Amino acid sequence: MRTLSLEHSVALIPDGASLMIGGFMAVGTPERLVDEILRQGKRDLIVIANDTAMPGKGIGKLVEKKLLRKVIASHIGLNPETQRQMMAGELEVELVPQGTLVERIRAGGHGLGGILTPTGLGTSVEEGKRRITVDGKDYLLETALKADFALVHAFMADYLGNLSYALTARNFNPVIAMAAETVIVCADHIMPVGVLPPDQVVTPAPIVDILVANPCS
Amino acid sequence: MRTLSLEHSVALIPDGASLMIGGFMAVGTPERLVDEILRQGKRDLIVIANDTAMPGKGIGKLVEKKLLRKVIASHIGLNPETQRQMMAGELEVELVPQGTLVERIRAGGHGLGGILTPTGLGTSVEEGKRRITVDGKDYLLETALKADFALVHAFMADYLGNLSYALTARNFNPVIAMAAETVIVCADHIMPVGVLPPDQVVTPAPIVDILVANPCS
Amino acid sequence: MDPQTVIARRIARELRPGMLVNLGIGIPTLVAKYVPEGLPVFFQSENGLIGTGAPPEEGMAHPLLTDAAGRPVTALPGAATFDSALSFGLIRGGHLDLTVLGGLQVDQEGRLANWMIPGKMVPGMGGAMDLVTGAKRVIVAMQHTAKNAPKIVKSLTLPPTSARTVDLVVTELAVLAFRDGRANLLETGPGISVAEVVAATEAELTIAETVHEMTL
Amino acid sequence: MDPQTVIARRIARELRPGMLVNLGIGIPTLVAKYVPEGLPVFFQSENGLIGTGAPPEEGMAHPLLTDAAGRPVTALPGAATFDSALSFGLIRGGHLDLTVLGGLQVDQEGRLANWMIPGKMVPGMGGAMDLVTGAKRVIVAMQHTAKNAPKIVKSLTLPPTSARTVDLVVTELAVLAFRDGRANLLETGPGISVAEVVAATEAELTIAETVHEMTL
Repeated sequence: MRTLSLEHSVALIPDGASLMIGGFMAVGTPERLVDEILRQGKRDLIVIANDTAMPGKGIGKLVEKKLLRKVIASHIGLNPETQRQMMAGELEVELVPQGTLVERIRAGGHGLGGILTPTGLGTSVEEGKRRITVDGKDYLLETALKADFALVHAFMADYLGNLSYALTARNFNPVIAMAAETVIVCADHIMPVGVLPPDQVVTPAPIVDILVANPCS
Repeated sequence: MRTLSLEHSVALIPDGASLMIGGFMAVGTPERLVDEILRQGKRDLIVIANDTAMPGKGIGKLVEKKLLRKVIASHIGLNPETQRQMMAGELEVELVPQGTLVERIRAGGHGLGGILTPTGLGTSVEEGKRRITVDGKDYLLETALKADFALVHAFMADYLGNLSYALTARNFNPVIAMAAETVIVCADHIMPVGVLPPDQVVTPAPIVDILVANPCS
Repeated sequence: MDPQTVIARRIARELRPGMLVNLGIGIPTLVAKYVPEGLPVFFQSENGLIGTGAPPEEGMAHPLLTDAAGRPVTALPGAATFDSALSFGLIRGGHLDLTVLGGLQVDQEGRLANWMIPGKMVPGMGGAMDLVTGAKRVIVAMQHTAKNAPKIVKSLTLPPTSARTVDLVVTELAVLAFRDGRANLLETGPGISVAEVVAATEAELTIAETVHEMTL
Repeated sequence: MDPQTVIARRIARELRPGMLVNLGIGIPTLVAKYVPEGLPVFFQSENGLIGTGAPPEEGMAHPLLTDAAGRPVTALPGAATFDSALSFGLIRGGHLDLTVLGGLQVDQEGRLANWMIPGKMVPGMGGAMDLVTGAKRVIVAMQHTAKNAPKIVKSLTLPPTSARTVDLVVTELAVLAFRDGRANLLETGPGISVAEVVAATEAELTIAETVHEMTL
């Protein structure tokens, strides 16, 4: 793991990269990483996240500035701009049921090729997918998702890269941390090594590639 | 959730029941529940667990007393008696790779029909299973596992049923807690409601059916 | 009593001790206000919280403790927080005793459409497909009609949320139970006649021998 | 130096800063004793621990902090504990940089058999199949022969652990790298000649232009 400045952390992301971004309606989104992506003007990004937040917040800002080529998310309802761009054909949006999205990402991070879920059967979500029967019950085969980068918000990190999360800011963060080539973490608090109790660590250090040097909030 | 005595908790388990039991080489196994099963002389049990521990410890005791009809586990190497009974045809043993076992149980508890894993391809584990190709890569379809009962060891519980675990005694415990019809918990410490920080709860209360009234160690 | 209150109060009577319950946005959220005094129920917020409490008093909010719409909430004693994988494991795995969701349409057999109007409103399904597919019991909370057009229809004209049918629909006019492909009228709203329900409903109703008025 | 020490010391030289490493039971465990001073390496114990420290001093053990064989260990500063699902997510998901396992046989192409001898010893595969299938790099630590019979064979006579071939085999006689279906002899053990390695090996060896003696 390396500890880098905010600027150098984000400089690692090339245009066109796929990013998993933590957060649920911007809660638990590494806001300073998002702001730095805006400042550096990254383009053609693919974003995989629960939602596109709301205008002016988190991923909402990336949508507004039209830095995205594609979004894979479960919900865009609180961001009218995402819906507008999608319907105008300016932005590709793949809508995935929330429980399926998180399992697809988890599968990617845990070395599984995919999972069988009943969710989406008999709906438009089924289109183009394999239906697999196990013990007489039907399931959809949903395949694993991975990304070039995961942008993770943690509550506490230590200088090895161990992470813990707070309350509802946990959401997708520990799951995406497993599923990306390069994991960049912005933490509210950075602690000396040995201070986090082992049972409190949710994401173990070897998973993290880059820790942003200054606290994230 | 109900809080019951050790005796009444175990009395709920009928002969022939399938039990998922937490623990890894008996560390994190609810030893008092095992002892009470022995005392009440339950028979024909199916046990799903990481391993069969060693003679005189945890699941090892159930094997010794021949209370089991079938074991689904990843490792029986430190318990010569399990191996002996298996080779003598006295005990059915299904050996499952550890990572596959925990994912099959997790799938059962999380409402998934199964998962695709590369583990076991080209080995005897593949026999009788479907091979599924995703993006040109082969995987085995491994199906979900559930059980009638989960016997869980926790470090701390509160009187609602929230659970947290300690160190390497966590292992299969939170995973099996999701995958059984009836979840019986033996905790080292039982705390008043409101004392466990929400972020420290690993298994949320609504999952737990029975909390054994007295601490487990 | 306004329609929303009727619906929320009636659904609150479906709560049982120890249930794990998920409330959707809109009318379903109101159900929490009418939980019978002293009834212990767990409310799950799918962003990763069980034990959601009331909105915090002024000056006592924290930005990292929120509901699924991102609004500050409080945590009750015994609350638990977790990641989205566990949150949907609870939902999909059959651990959720009850989900209450809004609806755009429900068909004759109880299939629900509530996540999009093609070409017009595409908010995404969020957790709705998992909730309807996975919860032990699904209750739809919605007004009986929209701009005087029935929402309980013969066949859906909107995309379904799940192949699984819902258990109960509660509107300001009626309580309908869906079983074996039939829509059974169980109760009428305050001051509403069976004929009024039938008139406001496109789906064919099986009318119970005695149709009581809702107790609220 | 005894064979086990030769093997463990040679493998320790494969460690790189920041690696996440899993050591199997037996000779692999010894590798931890020869980590170069100051080299930061994470050791994972598959029962749910990263940052495994040395066995505790007398009177300082706790029964809930153990290695995969159930023996008390300590936790280094910065250790993390987790459940078995995450433990194998790390292994299967390609997060584990290196696994070192024991072996019963390795074939010409690098396929490993190490989990059972039919009818004789059936301990179960434990984590071995996931480790060999999922780790970024797989090193087998074993003695070159068993009762004078070669363990590096043309074809396995024992059931394979994985379809995936291993990267390196380290014995007291040799270091062999497996690439493109070939067994390449890279190094010889202390005081061992190439001819001695060839004589003790059933598999056909591709012999590198210069075969150095191991540096330990």
